[in-house]
Amino acid sequence: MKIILNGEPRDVTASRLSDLMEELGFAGAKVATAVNEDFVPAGARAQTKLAEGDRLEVLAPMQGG
Amino acid sequence: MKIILNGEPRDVTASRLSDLMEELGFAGAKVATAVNEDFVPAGARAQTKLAEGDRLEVLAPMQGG
Amino acid sequence: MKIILNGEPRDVTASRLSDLMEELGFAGAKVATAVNEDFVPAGARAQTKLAEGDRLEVLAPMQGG
Amino acid sequence: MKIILNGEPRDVTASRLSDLMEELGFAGAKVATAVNEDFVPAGARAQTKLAEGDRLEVLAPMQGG
Amino acid sequence: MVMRGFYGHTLANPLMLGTAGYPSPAILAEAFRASNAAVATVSLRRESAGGAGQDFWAMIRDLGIPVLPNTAGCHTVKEAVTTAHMAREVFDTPWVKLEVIGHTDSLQPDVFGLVEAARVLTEEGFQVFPYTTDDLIVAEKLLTAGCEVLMPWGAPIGSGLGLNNPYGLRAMRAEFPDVPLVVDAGIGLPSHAAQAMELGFDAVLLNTAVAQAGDPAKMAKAMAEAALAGQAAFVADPMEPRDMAEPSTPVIGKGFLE
Amino acid sequence: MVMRGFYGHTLANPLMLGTAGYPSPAILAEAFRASNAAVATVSLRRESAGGAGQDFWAMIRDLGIPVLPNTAGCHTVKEAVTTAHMAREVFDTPWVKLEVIGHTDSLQPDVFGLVEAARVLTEEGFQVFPYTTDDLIVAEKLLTAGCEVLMPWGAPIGSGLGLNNPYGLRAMRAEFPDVPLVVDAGIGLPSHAAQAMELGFDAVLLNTAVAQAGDPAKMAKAMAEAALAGQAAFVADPMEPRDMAEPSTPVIGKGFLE
Amino acid sequence: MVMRGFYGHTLANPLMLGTAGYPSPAILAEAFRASNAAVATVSLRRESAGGAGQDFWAMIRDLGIPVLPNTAGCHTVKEAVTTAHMAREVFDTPWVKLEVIGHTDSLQPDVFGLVEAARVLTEEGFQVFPYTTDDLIVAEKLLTAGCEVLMPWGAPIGSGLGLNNPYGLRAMRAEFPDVPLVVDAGIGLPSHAAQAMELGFDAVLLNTAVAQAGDPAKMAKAMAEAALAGQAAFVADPMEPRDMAEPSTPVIGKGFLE
Amino acid sequence: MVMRGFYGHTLANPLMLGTAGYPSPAILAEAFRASNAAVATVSLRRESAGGAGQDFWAMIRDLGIPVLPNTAGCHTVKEAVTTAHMAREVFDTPWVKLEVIGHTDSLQPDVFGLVEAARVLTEEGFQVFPYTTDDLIVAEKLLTAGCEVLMPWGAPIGSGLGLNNPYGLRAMRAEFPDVPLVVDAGIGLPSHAAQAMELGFDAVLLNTAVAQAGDPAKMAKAMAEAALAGQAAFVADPMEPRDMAEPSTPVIGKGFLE
Repeated sequence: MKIILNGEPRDVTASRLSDLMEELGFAGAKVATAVNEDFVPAGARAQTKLAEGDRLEVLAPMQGG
Repeated sequence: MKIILNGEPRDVTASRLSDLMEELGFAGAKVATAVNEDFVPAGARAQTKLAEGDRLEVLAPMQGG
Repeated sequence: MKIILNGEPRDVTASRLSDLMEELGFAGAKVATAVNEDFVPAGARAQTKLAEGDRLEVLAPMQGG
Repeated sequence: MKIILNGEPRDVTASRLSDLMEELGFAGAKVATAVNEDFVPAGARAQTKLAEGDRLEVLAPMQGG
Repeated sequence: MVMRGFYGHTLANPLMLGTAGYPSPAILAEAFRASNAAVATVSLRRESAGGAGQDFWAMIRDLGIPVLPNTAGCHTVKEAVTTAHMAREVFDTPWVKLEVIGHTDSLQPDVFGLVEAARVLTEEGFQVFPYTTDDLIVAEKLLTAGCEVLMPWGAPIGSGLGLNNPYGLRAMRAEFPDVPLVVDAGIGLPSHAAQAMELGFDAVLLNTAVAQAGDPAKMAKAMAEAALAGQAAFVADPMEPRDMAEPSTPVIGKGFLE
Repeated sequence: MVMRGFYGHTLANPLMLGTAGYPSPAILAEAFRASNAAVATVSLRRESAGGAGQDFWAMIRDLGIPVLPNTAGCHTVKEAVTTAHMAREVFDTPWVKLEVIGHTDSLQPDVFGLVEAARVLTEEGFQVFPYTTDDLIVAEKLLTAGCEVLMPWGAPIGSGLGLNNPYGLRAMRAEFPDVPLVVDAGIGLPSHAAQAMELGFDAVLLNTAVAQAGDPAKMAKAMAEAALAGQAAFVADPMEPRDMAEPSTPVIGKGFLE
Repeated sequence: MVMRGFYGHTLANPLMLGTAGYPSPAILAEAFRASNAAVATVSLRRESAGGAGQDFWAMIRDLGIPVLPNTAGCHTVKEAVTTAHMAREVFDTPWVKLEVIGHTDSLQPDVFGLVEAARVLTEEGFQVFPYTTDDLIVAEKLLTAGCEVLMPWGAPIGSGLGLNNPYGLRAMRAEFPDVPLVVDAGIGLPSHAAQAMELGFDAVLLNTAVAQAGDPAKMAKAMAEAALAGQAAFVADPMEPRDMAEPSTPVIGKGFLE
Repeated sequence: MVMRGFYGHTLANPLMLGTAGYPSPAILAEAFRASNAAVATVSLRRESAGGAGQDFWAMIRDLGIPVLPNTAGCHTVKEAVTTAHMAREVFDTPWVKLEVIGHTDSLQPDVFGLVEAARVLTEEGFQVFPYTTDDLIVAEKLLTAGCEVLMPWGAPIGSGLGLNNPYGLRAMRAEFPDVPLVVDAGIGLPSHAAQAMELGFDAVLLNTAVAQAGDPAKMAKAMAEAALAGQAAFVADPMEPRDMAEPSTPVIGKGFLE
């Protein structure tokens, strides 16, 4: 299905967020996730299913002032 | 009855605000009135009755920055 | 003879400063004169003779801060 | 004889500055001397004689900004 | 030059003058005449038995200029709103200098209460002159609330310190090119008033510096003239300051005399 | 207020205005009329064949105000003295704005040459207006040399930076209470002119800020008004600035409405 | 000296340093080592395929100091709150430098959104470091909302202008004697950092002035030393400035030599 | 970085510290140890019967750093020259901090006497450290007279006002890129010392701000660290201040969360 990953359209297979993170290569990465602008804690990824067109944000540590 | 006029206790006779203003010597004065912290327009003074202990503010033009 | 007028070489005929001022078209002009860096008052121009190579400054009122 | 030592009148015996310094208890002290407002180097004290009323300054290291 | 109107009213000159703390009513009146101030700020206070307020009002009315009633000393929205209503009835004007004081010492405005009170009063038909800070976001909210004028402080009321943060005032001018801006509070000297106008402000509002001067009338006039001078300078397009000096007398043509 | 005379001459107003660098003679004349400047500074330059200086002089003469010839660009005592003599003959005045420039970039005065030239010129009957710094010892020597006026710079000529060291100027005012003091150079805005006068100075001398403004006449007028305003404020005895704010509207008698 | 704790944490030194805009990660690390900064501010950004964020994190973790995640660029309460939650999970800290930006150019905080977001986050167990202005009423509301630290700006982020309004910061220090105060943003030079600490502040937070210096590590160290020096001066009870001079070398005992 | 030598001597650090007005000799010594000051200024005064000067000297000698004798309080060339000679004999150094005071209140140097005394002393083999103003022409004459160091005041001695005219000091630095420059007098806080060094100066000389602090040793150390920080910042090539703010956290890659 098609989702929006960090603002870019993306074809993905997995619908469960935890699987999707694997699929996207973020397994074990130091990142936080939000689906449709709501924070999804790491512990809740397994119970979180994405649907066509959902917006997924995967954020990582970056420089800041 | 006893009311509070501009912060000071005061014995008054009239209960209707318009009469009270007369009694207090404010007839025709350039003043605005508030009863129990609510503004009472001049036009509404005739329909406004005060009760024992009511707080009446009679404010007039004064210097300001 | 050759003199230096306001920094420029100049061929002139008259040697007496008063005559020279005539010759240079400064007659009656609101100007002050200096010869070889010394002030020559208007009243002294008649007695002042210039020699070959002398430096004559003719200064007039100009804008200033 | 009477001299002025550092601004104060003082009765002294010795007239040679080197002896006078001894007499005044400045022998070997870290001080510089001036007689009548002129600097007298340490080396010249032996040849320097003071007369009645001379002004002797004996200056030592002191705090400064 | 853009003459920015104050709710459609064009100021006769860029000085708004307070009426508090003068040595005498006569001197107050003299200060207003001397300065030709465009607006007089006033307040409401408890009327005395003697009717002191009535005499004061007669004197102010004789000044023949628009009055701008304030809500000085109000610390809550309700108090400020009620005071504004009473002032509108007494002074018969939709104008109100809205003060919602948040800090008793510095008399710094409570920008939260200020925006809320501005919204309420605007809805009730008032024309609000908010006494605010140089906060651009607060300013934006005041405009959204319906204010068509902004009056940031220069320094705390009565301090006479001048413009504590010219940078912030300059930023405000740049951000709101179409909004009439008034430096309200802090001005202690004519040079402060001139500086505010040189920044492109539309007026200055002051009181203490005039009322407490040795000669209030003379100071009032000086403030008005300085404000006008600063305004004229802004319009006249001043030179850019230069870090390196330049001769103002052209050296070309200088005589050789050494 | 003490009106300090300039060699017995009382200024019509506290503005001395330069005549250099205006867009046109017409605009120059307009600037003088608009500002009612009390003095016009001028210089001497090499006369052209066309007699440009004659036209300039006619225009200046028509201003009908005292002229103050300068020795701008002179770097030595001899040059300055000779220039002063030529100026006295041409302009028929004992006044001279004495400049002995020590630094080509900043046009900072050479205070050594300045004092010497001031001494020479005073002995020769000139009335010297020395362009100097805020150095109190130099000032003392200039007075001893016979100067009866001091003109310290506010900032480098043509910089428009204002008063770089108000402390020094304030100290100068305090040190020489009876000497007419003029801030000469550096003033870029009316607020600068007002500030100088608020310090108790007797006049300001400026040129570039007016000549290079988009509207020189408007700026000239603004400078004059600001200088007058600053002067009036000084006379009116301003309030003392306060570190802690105070309400200017009396809180006593405030209604209880919450 | 009162050592005010930051949510129970005592800073190793009064410098909080940002991690943005360095020429290279190596130089960033060097700047932190050189300055011994007590805290590193960080942010969250979209992770790239390459996992740039992972490398960045490894480098920051190696600094071995507490990280303070910010909500930079957030313009709404919801956005800031969500970002804070994500940051807490990633960085495993209750600390958050709360930025709710109200103005895109000046990056001035939206004090309305800021207070609301601070309330929400405090209730959710965060320890909020609010990036705010010097507004005392806003400060009061932030404290009421549960903040135990205040971080007023000195000047706009990235401007390097220093302290635009020292008066306001001084008033803030006086008003909240027990609250840890940090000047966040605007500091461009060590003298600015020292000045902030001389006012009695508890720390400075800066980034651009270090990251964009020619030698970031050297500048970082200079900032830390200046902050410490300013702090020490505040503790050492500085002399009162005097309007008049006083000889430091005693006059008494001076020899008579003329 | 150019390390400009002081007559061939390189300072261990950019702080010269005075020895006057400390609560006790012990505290003085502690202040020097704590600050690691590179130079100690001293004077000559009339020796007492008790030999107070001998004890003072023993204590100073133990500091183990170069001493810079001053001619404090001298108002004439002769007095200053004689004092210098006596100091050279006592302290056994060619160095002399040359003060020729022209004004008793401000302790402003008499630049005329200063240049003359500098010429005389240089010819007699002294290495002169002239206490001067920021006058560029005086500076030029001092260099011509043989001085290889210049020490302009920041503000009057003992005032603690800081740098009254940073513009003048900056111009001095630009004018004499190869001459070691020291801000002498006026410094009251570490931020002042840092600012002087940020301008590119080579050292600061101070006394009162340390001696009269509640904790002189702590203040002395703070001054030294601030001076070093300012020096480092100058070398590190600071960012240019910007009038408009910029984000220090890159917005690119920011998550979309609203």
